Amino acid sequence: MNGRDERLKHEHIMEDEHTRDGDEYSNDHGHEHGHSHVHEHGHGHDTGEPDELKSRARALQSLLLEKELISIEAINEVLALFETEVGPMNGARVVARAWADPDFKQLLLEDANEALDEFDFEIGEQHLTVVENTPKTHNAVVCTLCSCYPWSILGLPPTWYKSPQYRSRIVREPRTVLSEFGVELGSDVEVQIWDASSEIRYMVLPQRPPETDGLDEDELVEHVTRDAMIGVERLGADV
Amino acid sequence: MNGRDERLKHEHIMEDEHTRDGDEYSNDHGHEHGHSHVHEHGHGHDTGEPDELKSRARALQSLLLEKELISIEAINEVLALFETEVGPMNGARVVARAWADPDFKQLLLEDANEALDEFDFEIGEQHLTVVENTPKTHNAVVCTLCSCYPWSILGLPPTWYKSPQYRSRIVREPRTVLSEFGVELGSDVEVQIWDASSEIRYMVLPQRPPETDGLDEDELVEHVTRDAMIGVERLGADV
Amino acid sequence: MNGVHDMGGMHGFGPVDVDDDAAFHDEWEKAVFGVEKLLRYQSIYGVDEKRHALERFDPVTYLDSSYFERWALGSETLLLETGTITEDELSAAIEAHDGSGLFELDDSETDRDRVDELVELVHEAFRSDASFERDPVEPQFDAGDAIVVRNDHPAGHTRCPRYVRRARGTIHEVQGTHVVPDEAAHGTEVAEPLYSVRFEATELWNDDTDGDAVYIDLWERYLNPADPE
Amino acid sequence: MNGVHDMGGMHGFGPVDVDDDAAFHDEWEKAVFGVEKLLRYQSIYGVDEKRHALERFDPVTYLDSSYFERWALGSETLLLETGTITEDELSAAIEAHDGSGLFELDDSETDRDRVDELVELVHEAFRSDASFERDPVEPQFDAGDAIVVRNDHPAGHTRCPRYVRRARGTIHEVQGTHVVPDEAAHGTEVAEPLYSVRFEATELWNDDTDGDAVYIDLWERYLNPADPE
Repeated sequence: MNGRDERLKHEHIMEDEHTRDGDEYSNDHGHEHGHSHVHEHGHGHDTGEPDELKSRARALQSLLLEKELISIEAINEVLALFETEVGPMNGARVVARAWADPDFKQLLLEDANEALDEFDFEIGEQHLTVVENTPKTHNAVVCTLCSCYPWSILGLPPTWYKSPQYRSRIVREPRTVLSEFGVELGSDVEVQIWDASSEIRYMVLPQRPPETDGLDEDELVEHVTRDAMIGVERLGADV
Repeated sequence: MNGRDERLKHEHIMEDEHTRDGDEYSNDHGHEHGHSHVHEHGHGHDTGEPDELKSRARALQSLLLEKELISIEAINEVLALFETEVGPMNGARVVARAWADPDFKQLLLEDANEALDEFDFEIGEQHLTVVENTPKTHNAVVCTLCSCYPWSILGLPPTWYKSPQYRSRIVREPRTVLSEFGVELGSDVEVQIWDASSEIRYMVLPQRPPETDGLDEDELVEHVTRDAMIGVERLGADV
Repeated sequence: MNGVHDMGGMHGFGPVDVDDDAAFHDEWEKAVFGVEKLLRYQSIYGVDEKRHALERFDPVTYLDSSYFERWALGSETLLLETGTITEDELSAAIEAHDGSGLFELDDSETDRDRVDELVELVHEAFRSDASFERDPVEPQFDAGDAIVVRNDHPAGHTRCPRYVRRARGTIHEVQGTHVVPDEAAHGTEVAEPLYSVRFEATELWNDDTDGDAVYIDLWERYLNPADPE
Repeated sequence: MNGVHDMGGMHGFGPVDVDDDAAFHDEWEKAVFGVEKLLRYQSIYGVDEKRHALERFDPVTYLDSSYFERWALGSETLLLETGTITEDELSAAIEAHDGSGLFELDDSETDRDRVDELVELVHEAFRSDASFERDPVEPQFDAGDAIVVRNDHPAGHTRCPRYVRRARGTIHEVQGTHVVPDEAAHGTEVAEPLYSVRFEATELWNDDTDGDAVYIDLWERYLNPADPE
């Protein structure tokens, strides 16, 4: 109610200032809405103040280490798996095969999990549904309630995907949001948004770009982007 | 999106810390919800840090003074009027007369503004509607969208009335909120909430307490409380 | 707009701090209050523009500021937007300001006639009645009519909160013809019939309520007949 | 709960920061991510409990924290609430902590068998498929059926956002029988038919949309037949 002070409430830790360590952030972008008073979130401002929340989390981690609930080696394994095994290259491979192989494409759209059995992705598989872009349909994925994302096939979500800006707006004004990503859709294209509210994850099968005629699966992979599989980029728009 | 830093965005003022001047607040009340991590708003914490927003507002005031858009004398007149002419004593007088005079009560409930013409309140009159508590009905007033309040008859609203806690909850769980004020209503009492979304203001006419039998209007005034006229206190509950 | 200010029915704010009872906590809040009243009596901006200025704050700023902090930020916004002050003037004032509170400032250079004029505005405001009713427009609904609230989600100002949208209610009373805030907040004056509408609490919240009814004032444009022919 | 996390359709957050593209901004975020995954593979708490822990934050905390800051606060909350750690242990750790990041800490005293066990949990998690489907329950609706979303406002966890409540939609696909998050978040496992439901954008937002349709997965308990007999 009252107050601009910025502290975490916890009975035993009560430091009075903390702002984000500015130098840990690469971007500096305020959120101006065309008026002067906006609450700027702290990207890129080196305030030199301690960040209570971060140091608090670090202390918790040291406790978890002591209790052997975590181990650095195991965490490094997790991170390595997410760096080597998981990422948009998996989704790109799936899309490329669908572009190259009509039977696979049909199976992918009907039962994505069965279609994915063809691949040897070493990932904790999620229940996946793939939705197809066509000349008359554009799909995009969101999770308005938190930030669910098809990580088993696309890796970890970009920060904008997890932002209130994207989460709040893509379901109501998708064309405006897509135009912020540089995608301008004609009024003849139906825009369908998939809000991932259950444990089922959604991925977009982009259109095959016309300039990829004659390419094989390995070559096609190079034409698939993460953003196109989320649905904030449109491939093959002129097909 | 990102950030716990707490700064006002304005192109030319970019100080990096400000928290509430703790000593300006008399109450210290966190908002615990039964879990540890709540964002505490800064009542009563003397952080010793400058409060940018407040000093910014003071600077604006000095500019307005310079431009003769305000004058301290005129502001003191405003404050004096709100201290001397406006306040719950006006509402209490109205309620007392309604308790003492059935004809006045009827007029008050049918056309409060006409009824108020009987009084010589020196106030900028608002359009008022008065709603009556009965043994079977309890009314309470709120403004969920901002904090509209029948100030011409009750003075300035208490801080809790302007709080997100009251604004968010009284329309959905009024009995629970009322119990936080110490009011316990039987299931035979209908609870009606008046959300002041237009320029019409609402005031509750409380029930006359049984112990006021035989008192005249001047004596009755003493039995009327501001909270009863907002509807978070119930007078005459046993009538 | 669907903003965080539209908080009817929200969870998560915790118990009401019933002891935080005062209107003001300090001199700063009184100064903000006095300044705001004086500006409003000069009609620099209207009440709907002021409300919308607050709603336009970043959601964190809105929720993390006190009532009078929002007032202070809101009047600054509108003084800038109306051109009453300029960014340059404001930054110069911030630079030059010595930290003193309003009531400590030297007011002696203020022109006497101007002071009298401002004081007279205050008294005039207290003498006059509120004026938001306009020439009557024939209302589409009568007391007792069943209505359903439109499910509009305008980007601008509105006084139709989310919690009543799509809900069925009954016209409790026709309130006359009032200025429509949705347009007044954006500089246009239009008047329309206004209604007090009663909603059963279970219509608003199904079983997730312990109340019985909510009454709210809604303009005609927010409403459809409950059973359109 | 009607919390600020339920932000579909809200105004006021501004343009999408399309350039803020990275998954992580720094080592701290990676550490939080790794810790969280490890705790989850140990099944100390479930995904629904985790989501609800975040929703229970004070609204300002929720909106004013980054994604990984919410993760860090959420796991702390749940580790305390599950008794996995105590308040005393945590405050002692905070007192004793020297400021070093996770990857700088000395891990050498950790029991080797335990490390192997934790690493194996990671690999096992990557080998296994997600498992949230349960024995089939006969669905009440079929693809093509018209439904209307119930207008419930539960105080606890739900995956039925406000923007679809009361809206009429069409069953796009029956998704099988899935664990209901509304109960799982509070420690009870119940499974129900889950549906992909299509809503026309104008049904959700009247004219205040530039989209065409929204698809969302909704559990059977959120739905009523559109024309109940």
